[in-house]
Amino acid sequence: MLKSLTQHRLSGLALLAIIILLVPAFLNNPFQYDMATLVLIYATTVVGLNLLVGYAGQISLGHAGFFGMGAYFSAVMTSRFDWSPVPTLILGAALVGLVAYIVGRPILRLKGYYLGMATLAMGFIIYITLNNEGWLTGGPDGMPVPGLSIFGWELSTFNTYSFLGMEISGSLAWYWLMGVMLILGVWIAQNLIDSPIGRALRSVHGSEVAASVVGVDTPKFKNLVFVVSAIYASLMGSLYAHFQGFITPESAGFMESIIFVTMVVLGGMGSTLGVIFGAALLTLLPQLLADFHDYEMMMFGLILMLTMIFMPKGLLPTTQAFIRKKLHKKAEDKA
Amino acid sequence: MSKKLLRRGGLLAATLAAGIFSGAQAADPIKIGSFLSVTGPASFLGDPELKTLRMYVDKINEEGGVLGRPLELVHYDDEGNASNARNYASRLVRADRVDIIVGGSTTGATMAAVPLIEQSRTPFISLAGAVVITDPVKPWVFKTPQSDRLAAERVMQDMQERGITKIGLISGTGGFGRSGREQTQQVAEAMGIQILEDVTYSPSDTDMTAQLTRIRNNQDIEAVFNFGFGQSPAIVTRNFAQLGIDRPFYQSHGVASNSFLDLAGSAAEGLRLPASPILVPDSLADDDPQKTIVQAYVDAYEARWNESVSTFGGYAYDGLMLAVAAIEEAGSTDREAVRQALENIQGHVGVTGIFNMSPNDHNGLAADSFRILEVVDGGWKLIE
Amino acid sequence: MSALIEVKGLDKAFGGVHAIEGLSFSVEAGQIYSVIGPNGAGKTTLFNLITGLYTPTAGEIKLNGENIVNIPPNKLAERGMCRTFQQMQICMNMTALENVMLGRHLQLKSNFLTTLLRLPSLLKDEADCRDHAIELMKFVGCGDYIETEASAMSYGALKRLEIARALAAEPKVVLLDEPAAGLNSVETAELEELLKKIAAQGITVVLVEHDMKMVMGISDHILVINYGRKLAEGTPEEIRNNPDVIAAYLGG
Amino acid sequence: MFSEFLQYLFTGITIGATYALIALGFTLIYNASHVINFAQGEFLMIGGMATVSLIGLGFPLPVAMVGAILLAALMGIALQRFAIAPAKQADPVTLIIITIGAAIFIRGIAQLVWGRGYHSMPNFSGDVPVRIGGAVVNTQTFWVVGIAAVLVAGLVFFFTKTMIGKAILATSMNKVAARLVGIKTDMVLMLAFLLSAVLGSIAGIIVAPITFTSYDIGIMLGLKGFVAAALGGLGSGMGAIVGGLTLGIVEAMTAGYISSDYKDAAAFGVIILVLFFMPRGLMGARVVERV
Repeated sequence: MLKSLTQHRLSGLALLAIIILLVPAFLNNPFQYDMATLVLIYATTVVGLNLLVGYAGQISLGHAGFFGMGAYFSAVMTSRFDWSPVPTLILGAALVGLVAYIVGRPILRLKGYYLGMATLAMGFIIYITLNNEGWLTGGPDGMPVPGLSIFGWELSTFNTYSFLGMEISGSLAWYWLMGVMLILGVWIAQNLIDSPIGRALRSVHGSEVAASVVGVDTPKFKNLVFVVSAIYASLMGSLYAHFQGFITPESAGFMESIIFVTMVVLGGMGSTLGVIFGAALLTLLPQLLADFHDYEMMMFGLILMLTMIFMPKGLLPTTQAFIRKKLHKKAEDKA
Repeated sequence: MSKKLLRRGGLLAATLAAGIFSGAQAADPIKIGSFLSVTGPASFLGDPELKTLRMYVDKINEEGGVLGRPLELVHYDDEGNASNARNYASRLVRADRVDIIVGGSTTGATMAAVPLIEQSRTPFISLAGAVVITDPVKPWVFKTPQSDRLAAERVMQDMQERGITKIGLISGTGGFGRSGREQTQQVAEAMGIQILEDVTYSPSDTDMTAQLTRIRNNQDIEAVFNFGFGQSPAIVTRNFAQLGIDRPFYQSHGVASNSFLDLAGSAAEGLRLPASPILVPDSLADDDPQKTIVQAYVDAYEARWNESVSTFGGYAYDGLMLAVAAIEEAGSTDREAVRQALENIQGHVGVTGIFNMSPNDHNGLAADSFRILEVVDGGWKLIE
Repeated sequence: MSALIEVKGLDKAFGGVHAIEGLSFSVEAGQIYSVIGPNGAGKTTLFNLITGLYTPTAGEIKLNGENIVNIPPNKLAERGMCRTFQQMQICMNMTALENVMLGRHLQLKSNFLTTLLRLPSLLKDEADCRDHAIELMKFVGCGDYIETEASAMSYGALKRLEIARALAAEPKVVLLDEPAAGLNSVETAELEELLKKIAAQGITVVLVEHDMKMVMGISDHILVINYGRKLAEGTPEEIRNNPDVIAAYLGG
Repeated sequence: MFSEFLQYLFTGITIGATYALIALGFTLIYNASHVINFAQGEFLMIGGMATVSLIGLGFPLPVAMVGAILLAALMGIALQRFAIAPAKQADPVTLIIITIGAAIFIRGIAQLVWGRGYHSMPNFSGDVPVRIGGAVVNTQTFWVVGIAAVLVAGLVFFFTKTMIGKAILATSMNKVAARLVGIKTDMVLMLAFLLSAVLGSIAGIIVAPITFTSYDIGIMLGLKGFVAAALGGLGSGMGAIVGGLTLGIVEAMTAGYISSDYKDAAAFGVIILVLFFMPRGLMGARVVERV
């Protein structure tokens, strides 16, 4: 009974939903909601990236480029042309998906580090463009972004809303909104993984030759997952922009791309729940270390290094394997 | 191993409890919040700023605090990253519940925090330069450095006095350089100065010879103006000297520190820049109202930190002093009262200049707060 | 009736070295056709050329009378050609069953939308695919490994798994690259039976093999290559008595 | 106009030679272990910063340089022993993250020890530039290009004429076979990191008079070195040199003739274009995949 429950494909999703529901009980000021919301935004982004890196085994060192494109599309269109935020972010995601499709075809032929290099270059070009075209993007100092209004409601973390007779704060509303987005993102990712498409993607990682000889059009699938992960990034970039109220080209920068990949690898490549932990850890760690001031950078590097050395498969997979081994041993001891 | 991990986890949790979960406490001390770029590409701004804040918060507390209450400095390092700045601003206003914020080393960091700070209705004194921070005026946002627009005006005023009408502009592609370039273009047009070459360099570039060659080869250019900060202007200065460009050379206030002179060496000889009098306390006339205050700051800073002062630390000094003055004037830390007090500060003598705030001017400095300095014999000389 | 696979004047050079040179032969439908030759004779290169992994320097390859040079492997799979590898290409990040289900990739009708929303049609399709794959695993003798991670399987089992995956694509022809390598005599005997059963289903089998006993026992036709050239061709009986072959194998 | 071109060319060669040295460091480690060491830039930083601080303590330049190189060498060994070796079985991406963690850690320590300011180092031989065909060349350029050339020659000699060099090459080609013929592959890996660190620190020292040095100079220079290595073809020594010089010259020419705004974008555009036609870089081995 318990076994069948834990093995159900959506058990992870259920667990995640429970965690998202419970977290607010431990949060006691709007700043903590702020951080929790950011965690959810980054988590959804890397759930998408994980499809590319963790499942299809294709590295991207420029994914923040897509995140930034989504963010800036929303920022520019809603602030300068008064577009409505929700249709804008959807259109933005479609456009970014198209860009990813066009860029993906040539560069996804590359393998390993060369693909890393090409995606890095792509990300840099996006970053440089955002930085240089100040007339549109505000340049390196960034630009303000209007709040997210849904059906005429302006969702601000400083407002309070009444919803079905309950008073909820704007911070909480943002948290719930992004919680729903993460659940949705995980559900779609999980559907994709548990399907022939997902199998084809994983086979590209496992053995590209094997995949191709049984008829998998590997370039097509690589490009597909590239586009899907770019759309995740773009949507989250747009929401991030509205949430933060201000963006700079750094959100499309190389360091941000590296952080995204690190979230995936740290949490556990190919583990959807794992990368969410990775996102949470990397988002909260700087806040936790902030009080160490001068030692912050050193400690951050050390934690990153040690975690990867001792948990090379990532936080969650390594922990899972550890628990499984323990359980196994217990069972053996009993026998 | 697992035990060790657990213990480490416990430590982390403890930090978490201490750090994030330390909600509002009895508001006995006056909380001064700050986020600065202490590390990262703008660390040459944030580092002296933080040192100044620490030093003077200690000093004020030793002398009995403000309104009889001690000051408490709550500081975070945004690493020059705007979204970090925004998150720390959120932490300052929402978790730490600070009474006033003095910080924001760069324009990007400042502007990223502004929407949130405005909504939270917390008085905020920025230490960054670009004109967009206070123009248009935002009710809760003030700043202490002169705007880059003032710098451009002051430089071009000096050029006009020397009869220069055609210049070459070189600027960094970072926030400071970009904004400065824009202001320079506008001011130049207004003052009838032509920009014949307009080249840029990225803040991480290690050689600007190619860009400067373009300027050198344009014979009509009478002077060169560089708008940038960090180490790059020192590289520009060296490349400028190597190329033997024998024309007047101006830098912006972004390099107004002695460490610039150390980096640029003899190549800096003869260049001019607009700066606060902080670099030349001795040259100030005895009746100059800023003389004593500048001298005191310079002496205190150099004695405490064993390094030479920069203009940037001075911004933080002015920010803190303005905050203190406003709180004393308001007689409480009531935010609206403090805001109004800030807005009405008149004749406040700082190290950067004399501040005359108004509801329409949240910077309060005039162009003459910039002095033109020239590098002579490896030191700064005040040009009257 | 024309040949299923027809190779004419095939040539492949790697930086001036000819791995395959002027090779011509044809495989009739329904045969068990074996390619043998000493190590380094170019057998695997030949397979890689036929299955579209390498592009020939010269010559042509026809499948069912159509030229298939420059057609990528996945398109060849659509035309009914599938293969296994000497250095096994198993997706170690999946279970055994998933590896075989992957083989049915082309038989699936799912599209992107049904996948994203996980519509009932997809589930039905997947269930069928699963049943079929399980059946195939039992057919090749991997019935005990259905939920096992591929990375936890023995060498011999993986060899059979790879064959199951190739069969899952419902090919007209399978190319098996040294399926018996590394197997013990019992396993080899089982494999021999399996190959016969596959051929009995009307699937053409092309084999690269070192195990002479097995090759001689099951092949309809044998091609011997050496240094990338054809040395001999014929029935097992003819090959056994060919003096050139004997010389080559005895290191003459 | 020719003098203009010449000026850009010299500028490009100066930067390019630096990139080439960093790229060579990447190549050495990549060949020995297939790891892309994102902490490569930190060797540069250590070289420059340690030299400056030793000069500050009153040591003469040559002594300071040797001290800095030794420090970097130690760090190279430590990096391999304590960060890379324990994670031997890890995925390449995991190893990348480990080196990134190491880079941040090293930078964090450097920042504590040396502070956050920029430091200058005097030119090795005077500040008076040399004029060649109308172009002005900083004397340090000759040092950079000269030392780079000597190092490259030394590396060629090392890999073709010495036992240890050949052992490293053998290990890079086939680890198992190398072990079978009695090569201690662990030692070889350590040696590769050591050499790479030495190379990096020398690069850091010779460019410091041009670029200045600070605790975070390694980030961008390391990245450019990686770009150069990939442009030339990972694992190819010649490629590293060609890639470095190409990158430097493209940057200088773009800044001079087209737009300084898009100088870096042009460099990144070039690499995408090159990889499009040559998926393994300019000089990368045309490896046929074995299946």
